[in-house]
Amino acid sequence: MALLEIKDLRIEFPSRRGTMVAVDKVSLQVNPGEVLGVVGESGAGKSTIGNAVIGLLEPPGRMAAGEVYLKGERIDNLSDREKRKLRGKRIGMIFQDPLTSLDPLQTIEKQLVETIELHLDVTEAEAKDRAVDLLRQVGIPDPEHRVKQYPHQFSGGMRQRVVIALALCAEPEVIIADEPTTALDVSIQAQILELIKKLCVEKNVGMMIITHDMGVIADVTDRVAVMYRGNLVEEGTTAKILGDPDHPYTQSLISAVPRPDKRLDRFPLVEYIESAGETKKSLDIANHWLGQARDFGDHYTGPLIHVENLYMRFLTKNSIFKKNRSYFDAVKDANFEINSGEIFGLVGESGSGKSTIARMISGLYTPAEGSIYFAGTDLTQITTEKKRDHFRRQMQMIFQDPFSSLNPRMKVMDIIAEPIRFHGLASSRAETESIVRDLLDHVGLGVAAAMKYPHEFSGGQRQRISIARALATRPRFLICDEPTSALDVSIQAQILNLLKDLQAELGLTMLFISHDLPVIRQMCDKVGVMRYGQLLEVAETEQLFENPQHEYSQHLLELMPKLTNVKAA
Amino acid sequence: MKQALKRFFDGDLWYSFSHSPVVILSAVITLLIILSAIFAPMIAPHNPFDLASIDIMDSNLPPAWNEFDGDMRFLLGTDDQGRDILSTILYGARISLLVGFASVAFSVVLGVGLGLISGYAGGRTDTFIMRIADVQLSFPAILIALLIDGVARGIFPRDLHDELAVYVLIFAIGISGWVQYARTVRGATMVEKGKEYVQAARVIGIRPGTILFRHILPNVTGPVLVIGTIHLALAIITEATLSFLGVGVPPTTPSLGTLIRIGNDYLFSGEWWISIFPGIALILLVLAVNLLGDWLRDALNPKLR
Amino acid sequence: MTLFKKSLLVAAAIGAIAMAAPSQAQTFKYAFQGDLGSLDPYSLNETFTLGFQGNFYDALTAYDENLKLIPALATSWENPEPNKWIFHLREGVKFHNGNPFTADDVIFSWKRAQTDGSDLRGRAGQIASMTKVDDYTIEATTSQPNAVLMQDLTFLYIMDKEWSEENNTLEATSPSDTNTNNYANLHENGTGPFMVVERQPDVKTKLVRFDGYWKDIKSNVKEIEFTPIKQAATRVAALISGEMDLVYPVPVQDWQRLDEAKGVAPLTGPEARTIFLGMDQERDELLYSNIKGKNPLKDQKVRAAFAHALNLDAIKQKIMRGASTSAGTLIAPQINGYNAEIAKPYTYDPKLSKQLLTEAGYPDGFEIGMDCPNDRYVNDEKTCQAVASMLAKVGIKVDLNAQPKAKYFAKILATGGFDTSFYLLGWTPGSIDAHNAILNLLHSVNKDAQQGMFNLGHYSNARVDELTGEIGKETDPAKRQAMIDEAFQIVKDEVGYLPLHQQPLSWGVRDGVSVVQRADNVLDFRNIVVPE
Amino acid sequence: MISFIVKRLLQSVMVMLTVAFVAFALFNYVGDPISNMVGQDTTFAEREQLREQLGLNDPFLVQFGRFVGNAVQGDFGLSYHHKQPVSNLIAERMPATLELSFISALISLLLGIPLGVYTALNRDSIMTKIIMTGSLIGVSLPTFLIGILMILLFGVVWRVLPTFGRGDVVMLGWWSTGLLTVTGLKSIIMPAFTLALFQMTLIMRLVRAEMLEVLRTDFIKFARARGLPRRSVNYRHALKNTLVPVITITGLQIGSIIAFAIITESVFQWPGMGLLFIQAISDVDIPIMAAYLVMIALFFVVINLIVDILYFLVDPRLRVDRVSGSH
Repeated sequence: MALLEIKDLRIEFPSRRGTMVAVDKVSLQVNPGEVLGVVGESGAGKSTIGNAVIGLLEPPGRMAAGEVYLKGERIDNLSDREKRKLRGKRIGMIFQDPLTSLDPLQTIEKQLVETIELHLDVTEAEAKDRAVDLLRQVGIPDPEHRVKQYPHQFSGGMRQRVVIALALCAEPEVIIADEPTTALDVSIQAQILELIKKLCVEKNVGMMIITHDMGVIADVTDRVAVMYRGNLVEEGTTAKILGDPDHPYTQSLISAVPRPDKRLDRFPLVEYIESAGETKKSLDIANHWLGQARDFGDHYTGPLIHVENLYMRFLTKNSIFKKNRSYFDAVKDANFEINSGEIFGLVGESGSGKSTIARMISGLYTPAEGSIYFAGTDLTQITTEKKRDHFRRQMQMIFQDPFSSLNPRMKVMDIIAEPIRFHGLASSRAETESIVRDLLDHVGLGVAAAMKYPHEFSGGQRQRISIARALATRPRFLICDEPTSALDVSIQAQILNLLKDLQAELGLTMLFISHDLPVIRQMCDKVGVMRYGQLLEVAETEQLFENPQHEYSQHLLELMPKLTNVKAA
Repeated sequence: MKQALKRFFDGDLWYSFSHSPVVILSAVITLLIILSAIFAPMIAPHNPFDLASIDIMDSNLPPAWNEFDGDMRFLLGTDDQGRDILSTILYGARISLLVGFASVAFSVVLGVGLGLISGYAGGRTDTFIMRIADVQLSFPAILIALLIDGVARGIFPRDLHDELAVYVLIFAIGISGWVQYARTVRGATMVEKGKEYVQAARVIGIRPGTILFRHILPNVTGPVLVIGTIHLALAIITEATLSFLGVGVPPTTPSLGTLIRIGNDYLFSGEWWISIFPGIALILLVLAVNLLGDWLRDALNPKLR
Repeated sequence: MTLFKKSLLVAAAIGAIAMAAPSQAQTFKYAFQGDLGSLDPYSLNETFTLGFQGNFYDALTAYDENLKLIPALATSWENPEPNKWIFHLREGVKFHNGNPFTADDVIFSWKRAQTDGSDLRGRAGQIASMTKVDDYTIEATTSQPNAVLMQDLTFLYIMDKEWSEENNTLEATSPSDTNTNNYANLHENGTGPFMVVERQPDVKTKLVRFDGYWKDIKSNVKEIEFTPIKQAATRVAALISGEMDLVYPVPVQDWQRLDEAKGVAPLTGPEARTIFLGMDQERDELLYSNIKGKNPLKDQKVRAAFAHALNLDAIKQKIMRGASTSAGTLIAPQINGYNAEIAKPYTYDPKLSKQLLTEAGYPDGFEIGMDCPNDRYVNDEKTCQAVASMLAKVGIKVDLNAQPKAKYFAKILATGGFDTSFYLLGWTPGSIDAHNAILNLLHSVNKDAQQGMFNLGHYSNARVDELTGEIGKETDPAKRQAMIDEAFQIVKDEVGYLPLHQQPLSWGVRDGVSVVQRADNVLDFRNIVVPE
Repeated sequence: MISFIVKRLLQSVMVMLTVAFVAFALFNYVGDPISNMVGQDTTFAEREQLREQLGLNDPFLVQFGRFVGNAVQGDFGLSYHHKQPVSNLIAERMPATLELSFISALISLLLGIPLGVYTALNRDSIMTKIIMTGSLIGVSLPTFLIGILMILLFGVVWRVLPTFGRGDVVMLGWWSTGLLTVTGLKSIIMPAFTLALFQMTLIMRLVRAEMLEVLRTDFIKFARARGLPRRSVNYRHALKNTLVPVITITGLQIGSIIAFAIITESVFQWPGMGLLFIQAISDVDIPIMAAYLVMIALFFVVINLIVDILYFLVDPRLRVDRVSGSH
């Protein structure tokens, strides 16, 4: 008998514009000791399933049809009170963001003890002992001491361990983990996944992991259910789904996952989804505005970017007295070069300083020490805004978050036209507008997009707008700061393809920043590995992946999800 | 334009508006009062500000329906100078609304400006502006208004006083309100400043001033609108309160608050209509504006939808 | 924690005692709109303060219920020569602390009233020298004959020399005092019928009966509690709700309410204060006017036009609810020197007014700025508004500036450079004699000689100036009256001022309580009788 | 922590100096104090002499310097009107104002917080709508009118509550309290409610808004996912987190309660500092006005400090030296 069984689930979100069906006709089973992965892209309805099972659907969402059984016992029609008794006691839940999942005002002990006492018939002393024990089980060092601390005193990974401990408190039979590692760095992610897997086997609980990350699926799940737009399109063992998927959606989804093992020219696109047709329209670059005037007047032939002894410091504690101030070195002594026409990658975990370097080059931060040469000119020595504008025009940046990188109050036309107007690149309003339209066309959005506002577009489309804006100054150097990490994998493939094409057409030089090693492998010619503000190793991409020199590079590569059994594209 | 209208009527704001009778009623009342205030000279039966037209012998007449002294010329009765209450309410609402709107506008301009600068510049500028805000906070609105009124009367020549009274009120109420806007906008600016669209603008080379006004300002107006609505109600009440303390518009051109204060003297003597009718007008106006502000707060807060 | 509990217990005990204390005495509670400035009798020359102090202090002379001069600490006086005075003092009078009252106390008081902080230097200064003849006789000289000396002395209270010396209060209380805690400011030791036992400025003042008072008085009150209540509505409410035995002033419009309410009634009467309008007749160009280059108010016709435009009867009926007396001259009937013939108001005749304006060259009228207090006199601001409205009907556009008295006086008095062209003012001659009004209001302005200091519009007539001096010296009543009449008639003919009315005294009293309402608005405790 | 308090105190001193300076700069224009200190017969030479003695003819900076020099020694000079040391007057009046403010703060908190919680937890109930709209009516009328109407009803028509003053007071040392006598307690009801009305509405709305926000956070969702009972989720977790931001605003509100007491005190003839101040304005009693403004600033500063310390106590995140995320 299955531990948790979901039959013909249908979840609806009624609204004034009609009823939105988030999940329809979904049937799933979780067996003891088994990890079931539910995978899908955003909007597939996978999270609502988890919420529906524990009875915490956000209003106005409701279960319109279907049944949920726990050990053969129907639970979806229980009263609120009875459902509450199940939560935590028999079904545990782990959420995505460990930073916000814990009550900031109470100690870990209080939160644990409260939950333990609620579900188990124990004395307070026993509950406290159990709390410490749980922390030990989830791998928190020195649990006797740390149990007295507050959440903010734990790092993100440690907090997720605490969250897991809380979910395990009452030894539930089923654990539902909703994107449990998405907010974590690769190395932490690996540890948490390992922990989950271990607990699952040891305690013989059934686990449902909801994720968008094929790497996670490949690493921990036994079986996988693939969701697409509220429907279950395919279910099977992990090996089967990854290696030999039946459904065309699954096939294209898996093929769109960047491959860590070898470099491809272009990403295979997910053809199943409608927006896949939005590729760029071809444009005769040489005769177009974009292709013209690419002579920047310096005839410089050396490396376009040359970074020398770069340092960046942030003040962490201010004081009137100099000696009491303390600083955090975000970047320490970075040195590298980027040749014209090259894509240079920077890889590292969060806080490693890779974005800080990008911001220093683009002029958002002023370096504490060191020089940045752009086409032979030291940018740090430029004093007037006017002179700086000359270089600003030549380098542009694409940001990570497609939702915040466009001003929500401006029309797409104005967003893209702004750099053209500011740098005086067009002689008339009509010319500007026609250039914007061409750019939109070129990034695959179509002319009609110009009169709309950013919120009318999806994440991938917005990132195209960002790219169009970056191209609008006719730059020769493009900085991409995690341009696809907020996107679904199928969209990511489109955007990366677009960037590759543009780079080739316009001969752009790029600095490409990512935490995702497979993406780096697909995109970059040369890679720098960063940790704690230090650039540890710079190497040709293939060389790095085949033969990493630095210990940390080796470590990172080891942690990289292998997807070994994935069917070759 | 057509498209914008269509989008508006399709939007959530209009939906939540059109589905809440209380909010619609509030909007109608507010609009009615504002319109009748604007067109007071056309719709009011008398001109209470024209001294030559009022007769002391008509003073303290009860509402027209009073069987003994009611006078059909004066629907809601007259005040102690023989002014028609209805007309005076209409004209008074004009002044109350003028003071309300103008002082809110003043605080908004000052507060939003300083908030933007403070939030965007950070560092010493920020500290400096926020310390000024602290000082400002330790002078509550009423105290500021009392002091400023005193000062203005001291500084400006006498023949300007009557015209100045309204401006003094606007300035005094306005200056005490900016801190809230500044703090809110500062917070919002600090959030917006970190957003990538601002960094994109900086990478392009756009100058701070332009970034502040073209990029950040439109994105921090939501909370300003909400505070502004509630502040409008507060400003109108403050004006009324100040008139109680003897600081306010001249009695020859009374605002709603001044009228209530005048009527206050006649509450015991049974001439209730002098203060109660303007009081009702004030409650209706302020309540409607507050309800609108409430609704706007919820409707504009994406998290509460 | 325990400490806190303990103190709570103690506090509760104290509370219980306080609550248990029965009120045995007949207590009289009353409220006025303000508080007295100080207990020190020389710190403020203001009627309410002096009137209140008269309940615990006595002067050499006093007013009776009808403002008639009666002997007090002086049993009699003589004026053997024009500038020489002899006072015979009352024997057997005791101060509240038991000290006997003697001539030394009088001389000490006269001297103390002339110290730097004193606000009664004007009154005390009338006497140039004072010498003790014996313990109960004093000889005084004045620098010139003085017809109203005895009136001026009614408010010059006598303090105890020994007590003052013991408590080191040899000078009058003044804010600039270096002796920061002038004992007399919060304590008293008078000879009056009541003693102050508790004094919280602006909050509460409690007095009890002084058993050793030298005179038999009507009052049966044992204890008096005085509370200033600024807001008229609150004050009236306190009376109606039964918390007060007497409150004043009561807004005139509330009389009817008091009449209808159970257990209370309004007590009204004419006050000796005359309210009038003054006009700038000096400047060559009005301050706040659209007429440039000349001053219309210098033209008698214009002033007369103003006078005839004012409907005093309407003001009386509507603003003052019939409680005032319309006036044609600057002194009230209670004032020595009043003449009913001259006091007839100007006729209300807007047509004549229009015609006069046309004759004067202003057929369409003109603009004028008007200054008005809004917390000084009965319905002052409302009166000004009514005046503005009446003048508007003959074409005079009045720009009214009504302010609290502090700002108002700062602006219009000499200290503010007489910054006004049209104003409302009230005047009660402190000596209850016409001379005081003539000197202050009618005499040409002379800062050095302190003449015409409240003649804010600079009305000036040589004959009036001459008469002023004569009236001050003349001691023959008939001759004096003739001169007073002449002066007021001149002003009336020239329309130097626009008298409005004598405002009413307006008190609210609990039924059964008997008080005497004096025309100077002073409540004399000696006359309060409460039901047993 | 200590350095934080010291820093805060230094800033506070600056704030108070600024307040004093601004206040003083304004006093030159509020009217002529002399004409209110003397009777109408006082000669102009005498008036001028007094003006000279009071130092009113000195340059502004000299007057200000003298004021600050004396004020730091607790000496605010003599009141022009009362001819008493201002510090004594303020000390006499302070208990009345503080008791009134305290009681009305208590009322607004005791009513405002539960109502805010209730309306947040029952977002769409009819009762919530009634409370939300009803609370607005209370703040849509000027305080003075509410006060007068209350006096009219409770004092005059029904005669159940005193119409003015503090009733009987009991001295506890130098502190006079009206909270220990029946008349004192009865007297405080109307003014305290009048004063509390506005703040109560504000606090209620604030608590509601914050609570709604907190209820949407992940940790509340997680707490519910752990099966914690409604009560624990709503009160132990949600309410406690709600109160953190509420503390600041409430602190500021208590400050403005003290200032707004001016109106209430003047309507109910409540013998507090506000009444003293309003009287001082009409008397142009500059020493009292200056001292009052500085006292108000002091209250604000002290309350701010207390709020900051409370923050430290309530929010564990602030207790450790935090690394400010300046980037």
